[in-house]
Amino acid sequence: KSESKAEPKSESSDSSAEGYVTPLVRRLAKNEGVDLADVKGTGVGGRIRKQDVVDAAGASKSQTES
Amino acid sequence: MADQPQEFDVLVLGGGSAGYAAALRSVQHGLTVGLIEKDKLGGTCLHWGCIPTKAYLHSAELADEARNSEKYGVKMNFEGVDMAKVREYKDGIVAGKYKGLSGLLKMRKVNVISGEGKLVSENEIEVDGTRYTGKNIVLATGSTSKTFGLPLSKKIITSTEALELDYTPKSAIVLGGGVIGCEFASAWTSFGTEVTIIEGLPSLVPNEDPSIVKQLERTFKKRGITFNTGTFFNEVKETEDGVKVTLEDGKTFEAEICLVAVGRGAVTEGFGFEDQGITLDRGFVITDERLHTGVGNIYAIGDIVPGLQLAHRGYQQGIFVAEEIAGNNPMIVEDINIPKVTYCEPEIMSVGYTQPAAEEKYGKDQIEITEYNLAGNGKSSILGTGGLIKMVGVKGGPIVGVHGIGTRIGEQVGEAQLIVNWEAYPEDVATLLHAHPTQNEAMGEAAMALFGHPLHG
Amino acid sequence: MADQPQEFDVLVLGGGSAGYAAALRSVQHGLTVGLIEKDKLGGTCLHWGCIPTKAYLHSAELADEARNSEKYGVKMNFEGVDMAKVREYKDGIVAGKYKGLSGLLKMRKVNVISGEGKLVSENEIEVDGTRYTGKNIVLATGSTSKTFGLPLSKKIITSTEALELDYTPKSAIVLGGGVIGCEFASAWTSFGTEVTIIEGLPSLVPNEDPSIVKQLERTFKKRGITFNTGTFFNEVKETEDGVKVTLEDGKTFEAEICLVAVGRGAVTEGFGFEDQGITLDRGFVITDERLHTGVGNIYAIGDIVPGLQLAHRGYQQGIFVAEEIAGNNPMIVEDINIPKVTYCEPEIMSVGYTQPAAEEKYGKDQIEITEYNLAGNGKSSILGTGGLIKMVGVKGGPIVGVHGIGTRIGEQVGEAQLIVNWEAYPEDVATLLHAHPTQNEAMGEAAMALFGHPLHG
Ligand SMILES: Cc1cc2nc3c(=O)[nH]c(=O)nc-3n(C[C@H](O)[C@H](O)[C@H](O)COP(=O)(O)OP(=O)(O)OC[C@H]3O[C@@H](n4cnc5c(N)ncnc54)[C@H](O)[C@@H]3O)c2cc1C
Ligand SMILES: Cc1cc2nc3c(=O)[nH]c(=O)nc-3n(C[C@H](O)[C@H](O)[C@H](O)COP(=O)(O)OP(=O)(O)OC[C@H]3O[C@@H](n4cnc5c(N)ncnc54)[C@H](O)[C@@H]3O)c2cc1C
Repeated sequence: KSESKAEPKSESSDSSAEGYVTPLVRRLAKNEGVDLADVKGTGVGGRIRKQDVVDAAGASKSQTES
Repeated sequence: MADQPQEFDVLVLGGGSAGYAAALRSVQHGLTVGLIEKDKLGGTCLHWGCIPTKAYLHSAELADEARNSEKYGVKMNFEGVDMAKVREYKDGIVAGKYKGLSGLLKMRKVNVISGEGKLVSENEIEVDGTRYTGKNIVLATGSTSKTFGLPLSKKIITSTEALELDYTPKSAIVLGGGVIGCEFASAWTSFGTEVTIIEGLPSLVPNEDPSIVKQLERTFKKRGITFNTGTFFNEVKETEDGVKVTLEDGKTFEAEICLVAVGRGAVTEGFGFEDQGITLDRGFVITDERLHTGVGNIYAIGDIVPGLQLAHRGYQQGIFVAEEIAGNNPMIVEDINIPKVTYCEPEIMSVGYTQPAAEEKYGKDQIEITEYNLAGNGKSSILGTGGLIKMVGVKGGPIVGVHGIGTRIGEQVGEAQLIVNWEAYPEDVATLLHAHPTQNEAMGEAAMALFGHPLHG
Repeated sequence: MADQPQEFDVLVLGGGSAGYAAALRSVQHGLTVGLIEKDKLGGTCLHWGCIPTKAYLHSAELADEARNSEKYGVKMNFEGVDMAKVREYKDGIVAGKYKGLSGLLKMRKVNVISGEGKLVSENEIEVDGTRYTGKNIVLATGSTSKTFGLPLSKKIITSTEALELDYTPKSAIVLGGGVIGCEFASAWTSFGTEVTIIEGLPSLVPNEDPSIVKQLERTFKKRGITFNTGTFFNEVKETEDGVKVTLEDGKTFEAEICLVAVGRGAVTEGFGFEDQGITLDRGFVITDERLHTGVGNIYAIGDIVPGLQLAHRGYQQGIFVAEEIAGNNPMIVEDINIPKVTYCEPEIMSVGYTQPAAEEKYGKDQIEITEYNLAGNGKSSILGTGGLIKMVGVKGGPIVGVHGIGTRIGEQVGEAQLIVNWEAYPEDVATLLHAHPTQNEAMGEAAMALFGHPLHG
């Protein structure tokens, strides 16, 4: 039996004050090169949702294009 | 066949899981499709693979439950298994699915072409003298049991013949302790056959995580299944009243019949593949990671492509190629991320890295694991099963492997698949309390333990 | 109890699912914990709820399988169910889990205090004359069957007594067609009892999605379960040889026994809650969304908090409060996102919004749904079950509800839970081909259909 004594990880706590993103959002952000710290969440309690990341990715793309 | 069209956007050779999935998805994108099949639509999986074996394994489960029902307060007299009847039940299931699939292909307007096809140019396949053209060609000719030249007979058989038996053999030797070997060994044991498995590699189900292997071997032993691992066989021959298997170390085993389940080879010979410049390696078709053969617009999918031989990998690849042809740039799902279930008793499920594989990839000190014992899981106790859920995580990172063993545990593979494919961290899962009392709860408990805060345990 | 400490960081009143989860998680954060229990650790769920009912339902499953085993080639003589033996089996399971839980609490150094506790100040609970202090107090006193003043007797019983029967009643009336009522109706039917369900609302399991309700009612009918919905009962009384139930419309029903399963009320009376300024509403403790009662450092969790009455919601809330006390700002999981399983035959699972609820929340034209019929699912055909998986999605957005019905379908709730809680879009799931042939595949098929590209179907 492995006694994993790891402290609660706060890997995602830098992403928003609310501190919770779903794995799907995190993975999407990684794939799109979006830094979650720069994303404003529109979900319940400021939670970052998929659409927020899609929008952020779109915005940065059109920025680099112009 | 007079008014059968002869030119298609997509021409698929082989109507098994992989081929028909490519066909169905292609028509969904408005492409015209020809699907060539020389035997029965549905291929190995439907007629001689996944579906019939799982029907047998369900009868096996019922027989086991009947034997043990007394302690659950259910009174009955178990009188044995009628193999001919089991076969009949299996045939009924297969017939129903076959009808459904044939109807579906017709309804979706896939042009089914009956006969054996031969690739005769970069965009043509010939069937019974007629040439069919495909702007894109998809090869999906599947696999068949390897026999290493063994003298197949009434007593030395492959899985295909095993599914047609109308009697319960008193004893059987199963050559090969992989998925197919273990599934038959399990079913036959439940039916009352005395089974011995011969596996050349050091353990049964050698691709699984070591903790799973240990648990399977322990439970198989308890079930009275004998196995000899670590030595390859040398000779198999019929005797007067059965079969005799001799191992490389001279040890011998005798039984009434012998099932040869030592792997499956690609069915690619004689169909003109190499003549058209396609690369074969030990019979398998070599493609790039997007399943293109490097020749014309020819793709290959399913069991003929080296890797996992699973029906849903065939679906996955069939759909992938259809999307690729439609120009949708589909996402590659690597074999490591494909869910696997072995339907023996106890069942095994897994997706992602085993502990040793993860240690090799990420470094031993970067990995953390947890094993949740099903003894702590209420529903498993109710079902009377032991077993475990094992999760393999990268420290401070995602869960990269989920493995399980126990009665009915195969159904947990869906959640496991999402966890691994969506790169979930232990806390992502651990914060979602799972429904009580399910076996599914054990997934939550394992994640909580990996997160450092087990609930029960 | 001389050297029992009397001051704790966390003092928990009630050792059921909610209370012991709060206790266990609190000690994991290094806090000292006192856990007060007047009866048995584990509470309703372990002794008179989840675990014993699921043991009965497993025996019921075995009895059904025994009756139908012939067509699977498994020969046996089914001789009936021995209720006393079923009870014995149930007792064994409960005893094992009880021992495990008691051992776990001891090992983790939770101070268990036996006796009935009464809240006597903002931070004190008195038990048998001794005052215990908690910097934080967690109320978790649970629930009990509502009886609306019905004359309980040997023949008019609640679930607690029903789990102690040592005979199989010939006939039974089940008052209430919710989860508990349907589970007992299902088990008893399998045991050979003739069952009639009386439900005042227009349908059985009225909280479920309409498609699920329809399928359940159809299957229950096929199983020979009678039900009368849409009219409340007026009177229940014993007769010479049984019970008689009269409805508001004058209709009467007679049977050997009557199970009262008309909901569960909070156990909060007489423990001083209101004296300390805690707000009760129809017996339930009112808290804010972070489960704080508004008084001192007093929290409430589990069945005494209005909402879903489920063991794992109790765990969830217990853990939440422990994390809150430890200052970890835990995430709220709303009731809508908690997985639910009803373990009757066929099983029901659900998480997230039903179609009507989603239509109300998002607007009718913003919702899309899919229903995948289990007739197309190989494993379900093998098991001999019909049913369906229904997914409710927001157009262009996430899947917000997943519902299922069918034999053994409860175990799919884990994947459903991840989908809904992680706000997956149909394509997130649809691109991951599910293991063949599992019931789990139906989840993948439903997602593919919702995405617009069904594979089989
Ligand atoms: C006993 C057994 C149990 C199994 N259990 C499972 C399981 O539980 N789960 C799972 O995922 N997988 C299982 N498999 C594996 C699964 O059956 C295969 O992975 C799957 O069938 C591969 O699909 P395919 O389309 O690549 O090939 P196939 O299913 O082999 O189909 C190939 C088709 O092509 C046709 N064909 C070949 N050559 C030609 C030609 N020249 N012209 C026309 N037609 C041609 C064949 O007749 C056949 O119908 C099992 C296999 C076996 C043998
Ligand atoms: C027949 C039945 C079947 C069920 N099936 C399921 C199921 O399958 N899945 C599911 O999730 N849920 C199920 N439930 C519901 C589940 O049992 C409850 O949701 C769960 O037990 C609630 O936990 P709790 O800790 O809030 O309360 P309880 O489990 O009721 O625990 C409260 C505890 O507090 C103690 N207590 C009360 N007052 C005091 C006091 N003053 N001093 C000291 N101790 C006190 C009690 O003795 C009790 O042990 C079922 C319930 C029933 C009745």
